[in-house]
Amino acid sequence: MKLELADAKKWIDLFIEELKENKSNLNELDTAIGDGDHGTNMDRGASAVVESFAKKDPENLTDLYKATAFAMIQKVGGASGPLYGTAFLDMSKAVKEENLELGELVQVGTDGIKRRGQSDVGMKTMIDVWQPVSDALKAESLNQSVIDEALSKVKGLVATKGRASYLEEKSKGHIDPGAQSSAYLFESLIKVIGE
Amino acid sequence: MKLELADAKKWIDLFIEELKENKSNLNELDTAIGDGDHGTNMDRGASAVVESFAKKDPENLTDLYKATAFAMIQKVGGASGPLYGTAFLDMSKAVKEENLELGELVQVGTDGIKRRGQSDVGMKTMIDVWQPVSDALKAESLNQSVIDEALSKVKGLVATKGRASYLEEKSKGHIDPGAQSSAYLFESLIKVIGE
Amino acid sequence: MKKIINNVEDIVPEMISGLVKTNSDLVRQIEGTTAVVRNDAKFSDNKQVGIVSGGGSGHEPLHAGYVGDGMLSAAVAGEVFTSPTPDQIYEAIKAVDQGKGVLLIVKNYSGDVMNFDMAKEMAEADDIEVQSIIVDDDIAVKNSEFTQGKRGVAGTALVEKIIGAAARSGMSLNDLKDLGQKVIDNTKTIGIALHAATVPAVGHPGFELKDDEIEYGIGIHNERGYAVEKIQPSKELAHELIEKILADFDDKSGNFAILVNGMGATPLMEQYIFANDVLNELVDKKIDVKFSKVGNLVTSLDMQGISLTIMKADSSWINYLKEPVTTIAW
Amino acid sequence: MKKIINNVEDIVPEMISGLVKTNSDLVRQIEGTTAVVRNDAKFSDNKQVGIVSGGGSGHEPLHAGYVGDGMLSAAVAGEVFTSPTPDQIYEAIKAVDQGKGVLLIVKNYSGDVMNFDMAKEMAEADDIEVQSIIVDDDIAVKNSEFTQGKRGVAGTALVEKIIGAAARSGMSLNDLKDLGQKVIDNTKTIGIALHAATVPAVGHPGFELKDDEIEYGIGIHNERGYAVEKIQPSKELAHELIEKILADFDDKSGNFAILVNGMGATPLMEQYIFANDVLNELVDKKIDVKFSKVGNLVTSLDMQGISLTIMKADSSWINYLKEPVTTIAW
Ligand SMILES: Nc1ncnc2c1ncn2[C@@H]1O[C@H](COP(=O)(O)OP(=O)(O)O)[C@@H](O)[C@H]1O
Ligand SMILES: Nc1ncnc2c1ncn2[C@@H]1O[C@H](COP(=O)(O)OP(=O)(O)O)[C@@H](O)[C@H]1O
Ligand SMILES: [Mg+2]
Ligand SMILES: [Mg+2]
Ligand SMILES: [Mg+2]
Ligand SMILES: [Mg+2]
Repeated sequence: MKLELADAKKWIDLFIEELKENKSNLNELDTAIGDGDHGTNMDRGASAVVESFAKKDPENLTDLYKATAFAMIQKVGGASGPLYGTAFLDMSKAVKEENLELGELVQVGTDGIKRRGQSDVGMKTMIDVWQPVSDALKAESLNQSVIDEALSKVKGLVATKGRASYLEEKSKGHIDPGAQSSAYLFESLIKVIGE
Repeated sequence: MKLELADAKKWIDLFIEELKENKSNLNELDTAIGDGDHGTNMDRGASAVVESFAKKDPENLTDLYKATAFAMIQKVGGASGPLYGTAFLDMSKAVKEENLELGELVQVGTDGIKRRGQSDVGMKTMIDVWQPVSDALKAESLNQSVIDEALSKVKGLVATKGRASYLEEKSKGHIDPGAQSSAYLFESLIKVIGE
Repeated sequence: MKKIINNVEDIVPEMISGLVKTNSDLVRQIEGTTAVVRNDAKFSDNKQVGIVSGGGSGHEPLHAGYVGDGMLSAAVAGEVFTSPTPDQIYEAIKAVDQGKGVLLIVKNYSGDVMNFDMAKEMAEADDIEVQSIIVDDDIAVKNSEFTQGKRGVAGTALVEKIIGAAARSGMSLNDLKDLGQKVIDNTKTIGIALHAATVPAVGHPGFELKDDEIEYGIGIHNERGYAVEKIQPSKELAHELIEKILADFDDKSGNFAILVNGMGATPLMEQYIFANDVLNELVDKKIDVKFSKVGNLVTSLDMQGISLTIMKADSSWINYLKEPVTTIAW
Repeated sequence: MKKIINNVEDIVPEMISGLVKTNSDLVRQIEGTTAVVRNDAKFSDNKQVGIVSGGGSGHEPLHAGYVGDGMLSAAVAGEVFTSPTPDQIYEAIKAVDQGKGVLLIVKNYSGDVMNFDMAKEMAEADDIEVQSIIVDDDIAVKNSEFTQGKRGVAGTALVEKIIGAAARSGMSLNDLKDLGQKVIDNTKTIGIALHAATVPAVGHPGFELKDDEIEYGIGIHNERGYAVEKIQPSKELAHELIEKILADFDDKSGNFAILVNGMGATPLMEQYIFANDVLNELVDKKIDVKFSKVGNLVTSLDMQGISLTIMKADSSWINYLKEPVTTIAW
């Protein structure tokens, strides 16, 4: 399946809402194994996306993902800004020629994160949500339990990238904040496309 | 009456003992209306006097008071170092020619403090013990109640010299630490000469 | 939490504004950013490789305090403990490029590395030659496949000093990058905390220590360290840190430089006492210290604590460290 | 109490030893004292009036951090919060006299005044010409017959800077004394505390403030101030202090200099935010600030707080303030 502009816009809008609602939750997760700002960072990005859309309504998918990317890149900072920013920027570039299948599209975003973060699955980062979601979308089988499972797997991992990695073994038993914000992203997607 | 060397030495020794015993008491008094170090300061001076006597036993009254003065000046610092130091230095100079009457001698010390501190009675300082003691000695009537009365008067005063003066009205109701250490000095004297 | 601030969201712009207003002869702010650039006369007189650093705020005087003749050309301030964004770094790169390229000095945190990387890509698209070095002097974290790698901490100030002096002397971009990497490889730091920092947006200390406890091996963002232990006399603390750091140097001959760094709320008095103990022990160990520096150079908000940096230094580095600079805070 | 120290009695000698060891190109210690004297080459090259300051320790970098070309010739450190003794001051006077006399810069505390006075008498007996000026910039204490007079606080650093620069330029002892008195008369400071300092020998903070309280008008030895109130945003704090200080200046035209001073445990971040608010309000009030300085210049151990100094300054004073110096900490 492919997302058309209206639905894609709805997806991002819902994500923004989730980020605003869960700011302190994400901060708490980041306090446990990071530096306590992931909620604040993503909230700043969310506000920037809203502002960007208000200034100029995206006219096509490229615009939509690009505006999202730029807002994240320019306002989030930290690790998550360039990571989400790169994911959406690469997705924006990918849909310039033709609208991709959702699974392909999210895989492009996932690959962008891997490239930017020099990281891969199993390192207890947002990738551990993005990759299984990409796979499920490609198999047209994305549902809540895919996300839940991904999160519970993440919880058991020892971090080897990002701030949480300094804690080594002690990072186990905590949900990675970037994985959680990514879970909000794809839960928003499910709300748009159904399970 | 006049003090001979042995008794004068006993006087200073007893004073030293009092200072060592009452270090934290003097610090407490100074914490209330000053900066909390009068006990530590006088204790440092006391140790210096002991050291000086150990190095060279004073051979006459001039030596005795001078050694006491130098130890105070060189080791106490703060306000009390120059004040006690000047008092004993002036007393040392005064007995160089002839041994003075005790009342005269202590008045010389008191005047030294007034000159050095540019202060006088009624300012809630050590002078409010030294002056009444000088007067009593001159009248051959020094006893514990002279000292007790002086201290209780001091308590009621508002400080206009020294650190306690920054507290203005709030300095009332506290014993001035320098007045208290001076009380120890003259209680030691009473132990030597009797009431 | 008691802090002298207005709104939490305005901390960084207000801080930068205060810094620039009180030092307008030295630095200026790039409009629309929290990047600070050299504003002194010598900047345009002496064309050199631009040196840009930056990172999350809360480590003052790092980095803006080190902008000036002989040190940084520009510094980019992110939110508290959060890397600045690429567009701000990009503006700083553009502002200091004098046709000889720009070197980025980046502390090893994923956010910093990625944001500076993106800025580098943006500047390269403008045909500006950009290189970067990653400072990772904190040996409390072991560099292994299991972590992000060692963190960049107080040693960063020494790297900025050496690179800044070398750049002023006319060294080329590539040589500066090589020099920077060599300096970083020979710079090792370890820190202790007596009390954690309070991030303004969080409102309480990052972790709790008992009234007689210290934490060994902390980072500059309230990252916890490798051990919590009873506080010891300064001599013993110095001994512990020296042993840990020297174990990491194979060759203990030659010249060394040290930095005793206060974490923000530790009085200079304690820093000098600690420095005295460090130097006494290094003399005993026949380590030849040719340069030493003491002060709040790389802080962590109001953290109470101290870090020790030891650098095995070429004699030219010692000279670079000693050269006078015109900055707010070196 | 958690402090990075060894024995409480050794704090001052160990601190001075650390400071001298890490800055041996700038300063040396006079044997048997805790006095620190210039050790740079220019000291013997340029004969000038010697400038000696000092006082109790715990205010670092004051005074030893300001010894160097263009500022102090020597600094004498007493025990924590306790005036140094006359013999130490006397040694410092002798060490810096170059035949042109010596000016003593003394903070207005009875101990300091008396000990410096005795040292002056000792030096005069050696035929050294000595004058002194008494800094009393703290307007939180009213100078009246009911007190010792105003205290000497953060403004002391500005006085030392101006007098040091003037002395370097060859000004005579008597002119320096006159200049110093004029500067002092035009320098006004007021400070606030968020948390009191802990004197090492005492072991607990000098007074307690609640988690939302600050104290206005504190001194630099834990002396309490004129009011305890709820903490306000930085803007309001700046407003309160500015109003108090400006009320003390009759003439608000001409040039001004300001100093925003951290009390020891207050991060630079907060100091710059506060400085930003101060300068914004002074612009609104059309006060023409020609020089500003921000930092931990005159501290009170680990006190958390800040002070504001405003000086109405002749234009020559502004130049003296801006002249470069070679000291550890200016
Ligand atoms: N190298 C990396 N690759 C992939 N994801 C990463 C990497 N580094 C960090 N992250 C993600 O970023 C999240 C942290 O984001 P955030 O707290 O906003 O930034 P910072 O760590 O700079 O404070 C982590 O939870 C993790 O999911
Ligand atoms: N100007 C003065 N004249 C007389 N006595 C004074 C004067 N200033 C201070 N004192 C005495 O000194 C005492 C304080 O001594 P101390 O605590 O040792 O010094 P400091 O005040 O420097 O800490 C006061 O209690 C008071 O008795
Ligand atoms: Mg984070
Ligand atoms: Mg006292
Ligand atoms: Mg962060
Ligand atoms: Mg004292």
